Amino acid sequence: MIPFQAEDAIHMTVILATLTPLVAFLLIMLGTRARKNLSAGLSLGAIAISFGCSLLLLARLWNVREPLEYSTRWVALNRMEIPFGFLLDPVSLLMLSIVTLICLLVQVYSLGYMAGDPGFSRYYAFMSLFAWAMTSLVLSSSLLQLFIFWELVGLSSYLLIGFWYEKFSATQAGKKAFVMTRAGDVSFLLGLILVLVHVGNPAILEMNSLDSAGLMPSGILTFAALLIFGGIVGKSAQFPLMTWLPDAMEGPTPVSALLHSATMVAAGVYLFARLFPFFALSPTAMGIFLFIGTVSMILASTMAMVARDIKQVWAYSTISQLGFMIMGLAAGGYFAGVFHLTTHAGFKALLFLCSGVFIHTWHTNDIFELGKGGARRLKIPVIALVVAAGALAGLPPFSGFFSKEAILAALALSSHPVWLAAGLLGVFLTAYYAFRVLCILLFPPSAGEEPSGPVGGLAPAPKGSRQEGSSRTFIWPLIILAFLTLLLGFFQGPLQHFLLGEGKALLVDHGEQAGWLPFTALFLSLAGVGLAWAEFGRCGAARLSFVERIPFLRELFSRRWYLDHFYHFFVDRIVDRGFSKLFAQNDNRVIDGSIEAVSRGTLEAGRFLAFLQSGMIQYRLLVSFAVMVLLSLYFFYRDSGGF
Amino acid sequence: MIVPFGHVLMLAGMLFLLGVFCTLTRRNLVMIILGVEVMLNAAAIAFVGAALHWQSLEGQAFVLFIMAIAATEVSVGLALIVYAYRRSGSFDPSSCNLLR
Amino acid sequence: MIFYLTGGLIVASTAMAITRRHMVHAVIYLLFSFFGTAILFYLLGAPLLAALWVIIYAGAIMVLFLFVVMMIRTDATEEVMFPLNQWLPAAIFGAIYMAVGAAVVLMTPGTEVALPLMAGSPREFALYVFQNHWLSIEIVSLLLLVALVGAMSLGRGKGRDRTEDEA
Amino acid sequence: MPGVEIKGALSMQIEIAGFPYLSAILITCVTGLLVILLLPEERKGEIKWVSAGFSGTTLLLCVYLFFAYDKTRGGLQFVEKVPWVPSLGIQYFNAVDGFSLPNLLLTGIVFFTGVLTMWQLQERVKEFFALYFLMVLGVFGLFVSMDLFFIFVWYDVSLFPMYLLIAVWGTTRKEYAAMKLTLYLFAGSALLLPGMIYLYVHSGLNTFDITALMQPGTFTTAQQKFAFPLFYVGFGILAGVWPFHTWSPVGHAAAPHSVSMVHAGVLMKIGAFGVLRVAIFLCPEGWQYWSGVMAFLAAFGIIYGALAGLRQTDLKYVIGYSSVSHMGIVGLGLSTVSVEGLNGAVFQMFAHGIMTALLFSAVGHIYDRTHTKEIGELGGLSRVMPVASFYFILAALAGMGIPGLACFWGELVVFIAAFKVYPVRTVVALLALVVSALFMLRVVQRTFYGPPNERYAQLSDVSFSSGIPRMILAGVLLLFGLYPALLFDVIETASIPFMNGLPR
Repeated sequence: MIPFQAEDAIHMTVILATLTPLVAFLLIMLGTRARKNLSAGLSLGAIAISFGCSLLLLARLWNVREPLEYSTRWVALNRMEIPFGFLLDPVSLLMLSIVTLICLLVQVYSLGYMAGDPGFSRYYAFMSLFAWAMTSLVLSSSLLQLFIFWELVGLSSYLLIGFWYEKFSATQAGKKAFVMTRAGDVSFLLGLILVLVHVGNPAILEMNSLDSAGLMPSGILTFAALLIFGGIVGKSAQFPLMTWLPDAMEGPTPVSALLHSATMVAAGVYLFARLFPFFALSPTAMGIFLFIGTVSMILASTMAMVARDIKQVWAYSTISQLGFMIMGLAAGGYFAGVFHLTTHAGFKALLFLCSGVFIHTWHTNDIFELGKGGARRLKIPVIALVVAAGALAGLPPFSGFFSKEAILAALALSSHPVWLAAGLLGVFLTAYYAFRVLCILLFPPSAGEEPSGPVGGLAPAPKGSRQEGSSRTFIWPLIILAFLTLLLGFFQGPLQHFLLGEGKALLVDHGEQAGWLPFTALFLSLAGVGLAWAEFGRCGAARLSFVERIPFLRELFSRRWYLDHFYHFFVDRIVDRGFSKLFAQNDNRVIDGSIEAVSRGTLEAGRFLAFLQSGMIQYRLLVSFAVMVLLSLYFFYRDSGGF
Repeated sequence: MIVPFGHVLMLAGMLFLLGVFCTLTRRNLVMIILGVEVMLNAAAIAFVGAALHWQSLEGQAFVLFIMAIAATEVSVGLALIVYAYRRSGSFDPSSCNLLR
Repeated sequence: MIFYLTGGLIVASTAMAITRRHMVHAVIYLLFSFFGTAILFYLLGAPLLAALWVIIYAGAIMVLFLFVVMMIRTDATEEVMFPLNQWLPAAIFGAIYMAVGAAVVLMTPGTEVALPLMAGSPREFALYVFQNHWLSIEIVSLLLLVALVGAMSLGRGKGRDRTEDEA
Repeated sequence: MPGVEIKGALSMQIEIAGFPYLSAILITCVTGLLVILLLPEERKGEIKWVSAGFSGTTLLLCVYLFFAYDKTRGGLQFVEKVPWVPSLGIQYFNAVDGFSLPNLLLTGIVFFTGVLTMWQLQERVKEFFALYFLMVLGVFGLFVSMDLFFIFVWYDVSLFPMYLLIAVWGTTRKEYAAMKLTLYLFAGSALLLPGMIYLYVHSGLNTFDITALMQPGTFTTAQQKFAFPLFYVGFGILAGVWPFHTWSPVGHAAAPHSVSMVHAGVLMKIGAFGVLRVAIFLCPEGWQYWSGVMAFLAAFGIIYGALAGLRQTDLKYVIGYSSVSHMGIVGLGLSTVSVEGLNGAVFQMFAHGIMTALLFSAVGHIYDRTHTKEIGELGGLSRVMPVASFYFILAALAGMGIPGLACFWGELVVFIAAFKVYPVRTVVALLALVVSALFMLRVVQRTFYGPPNERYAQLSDVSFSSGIPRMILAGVLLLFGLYPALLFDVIETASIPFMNGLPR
């Protein structure tokens, strides 16, 4: 641990990288909300500095093997110290670079996308808030600090999903996202507290160097690992907390690209990678993670197969790919998981940004209408989309191919062949749904007959001044990301070297992987692509997927396996109309009722006493009669010696 | 006469109870006095029975006094009722609560 | 046997009397009750008392009642008959009283023996009273006088009150 | 008993160290009260300025005390001790320690911002501010007093103006609420009095001095076990301990805004502080004996408040129930019998006070403009009054325990401390975090989001000047959220010695 030193250049760079977005956020919120360009400039400048710093760090520390940790005391309590610090190691640096790069690109892209929105400054403020929280999360040196920024990231996600707060569905989606991830976070917090109670200071490096016979008994360790994984499930939208992510697509498209595909949801997987040695201590927990990753991947893929909303398809795809990463990590493929995280961030952001261009132009999310509207005429977005979809489907030479192969190789070495089979099924489904969208967009049924003009009530936005003026900010991020997607796959070797080093044996040995695996995977991808083309692409295709021919499956998939119904039932019936009503009524009736009964009793007693003093002769007579009777009773009892 | 003393007392007791009931429950001043008369009546019966039981004229003499007291009570009581009625316009005993 | 018939008459007519809404009816029923009592006195060996009872009680006192009731000529229907908060405790205590009284009577030895016959003739009775209770008789007569004066002053006092009120 | 008398005589000496800052605070309140009373009713503006001036002075004094307190030395500082009724052992004994300092600061802040929040008041201004000063005088007195008798007196002084404040200037069902609240709180006070007399008699020391009474061995274990629940329930009613909480939503909803602020922000803290200062200080063994029950009530109250709040339709009711939930966290911290628990509880008292004050302040602005607190009738306010909604949302986020805002630290530390002792109860309480997020967000969504409501289109937002109190509160929330050590360091000067002094 290195204490803070102002003169340390690396350290200053780190501080600069994380703090500038915060400064931008505060400045925008406090002062420049009225001036849009200034706000955007501040935010962009901050993220650019941040990105520059992260590149600098990456270059500087490329060959440094030992993780660097800077830490200072933030809060010291009696027996508990909460440090604040930065942990620089390969995985955090890699993630930092990804985050800042995509933040930068998306913010540039948003210049055009969000132009003219009344909340333009607010948007950039929130984006800066997110950038700050995310970079700090990535560099956190202790689990508690990570949790703090984890929450803040969730907050910025909430704010950005509900950015168009006048739209009911958007606010609803934001609320749902926040509450569902919150449920995961509470589990995370519990796991964190469990670690804190047993270990003391949950510095990440310390946690990772725990051995299984160390401070925590293995049962508690498994339990803690599962609880912390609960946070990952919430944040990365894994089964069963997955349904918030498709709804989160109500936010602006750049937000979806940044938060809900490339970076924020990947934070869950990042946490997994971050604490990989800790999790690896418990084989039981790893088995459960593998299962959850697999279930999420398959479920989300099937949902993606029937969705009509372009952003929702990519949202499901995100869930499924995150599940895929978790599978890889849980199977022991540390590098495979992180590598897929990297490539996925690139091509998924690209997919969203391309979709954003279409949505911005035609103001609809429906893929069929976009196809009819003539999406194929926007050349650069279409090419970029093809590249990204290729990467998603795992076609060479795009980056996705390489990372998927790595994960499959890890799965092949796992305990049971069923995981590999599931992974291969996932590859097929992914290729299918990715190209389904592509085919629908590119080969509309009547593309030849209606070359231009308004179609189906949808007018392609006039290529007027606004469109032209903003097109450059739209296009450049696309091009950069497309090149990244093309090239990143070939950096597998150096990255592996960077992440793992020579001496570390964290992962399975790639040398002995089965030779047939890449070919099988490639074949399955191509089969998926072919099926998609046969159903949607070729002339005279029925434009009906094989799933949609089976009503039961279509219902099941498009209703998200009825998960939402379950949650609605749970929240509405059990929480809202069950406990909440019970407790509210308990307050009104039982507690207040008894209090009021007491007060009414007092009043009645007073009234009764007043009544006795009413001066009415008959009551006095009554009393004297009663006394007489009782006296006679008494004497009789006394004289006869009992009845 | 061959009735036992116990039966005479029972009759007197029932009559007394009816008088008490009338006094306590009727919300009418005249009926209250009426109930008192019934009670006095019951007492008189008991006295006469007792006189027979102990073979003494003392009990009968007491009934004479009861009669006199009853006459007094009724005359003063009814005068009071008429007075109260003129003041409050009602026979209801709850309306006579000036001392409250 | 006549005793039981008379006793039944007394109880029944008294019960009728105390439940009448109309006061005139109540007084008439009570009259029957008093006549029954007079018969009872005669049976129990008190002929003079029986005669006095008819004359004074049934004759004078009840007529006084009737006189007052008719003089006021009120519409009796406005009365609340037997309000619950009055009759319920009365009934409860009455039941206890009845039970205790019956128990006392039944458990006292000698009450089940038939009473001996004895007739106090008016002459004997008068001699007894004026020999033993002459002072009491004088006191009672004084009381009657006071009651007379009191009733008269009450009847007059109303007028004085009103004048005071008006003045 | 000559020994006792000597002891009593020794403690009965005037002892004042330096300038009497604590008395200065109280005297400032009294002077403010008198000046307000002397001013004629019609000069409303001057009354407000006078109120602001005097309350600002108390705030400055509180801030000064907070920073002038010597953390390295710890213990009681700024001691002022004057015998008052020597024959009974009653003293005017003021001092602050690490537990009361945060509350003092809190009171100062809420007092000042409360005055500013009521700047728009037009009706019976003079009486309002006079009663308001009287109430806060009691609060200040209770926080600084170290004499059991004076604590009781100040407690009642702070409660009785509440009845008038609610019944005269309140809104929803105000007479009912005022009556209910008063009855509840005085019922608590009726439990305190016998408890106090019980301890006074059984100590045999002829003193009400807390520092003397809290010496170990003063009371037997059985006495402590008996007296603790009396104080716990008596003060707990004011702290909104379940199931004695139903006065709080009703009272909060009916009270005028600044009274709600003081009420939820500070008065509920009086309850928790009383539990700490009297019940826990004097009956530590009773505390350990009853702590399991306390933890159960607190944990249940946390989840109960959150769930019951879910169904409320009145903005202030929602906040009232969230207060119940948050005060449950304080109770949970107090029940852990540990340094961390006390730290977290006191921190949470402070943080919750600021947060609730901000919430009520924001609601106050909204109510002043729209004249409704029904959530169903609002909606879309974010467009019309972005600044007001910003403050509300900020406070709501703090209530949800978002890091970076003060409440997070209180909750975190309490939960960590409680988890060690009561794992199951803590898990139940943690579930409430999800529910409270749900209901806070629901309120935010229904009130501020959605299409703009044309009914409210003409309403004005918070102007800069009227935003000052909210700005102060939000700033405090952020300051202690980002740098909690500022407060924790102070609290620890009291909690660590106190726990070390406990017989285990």
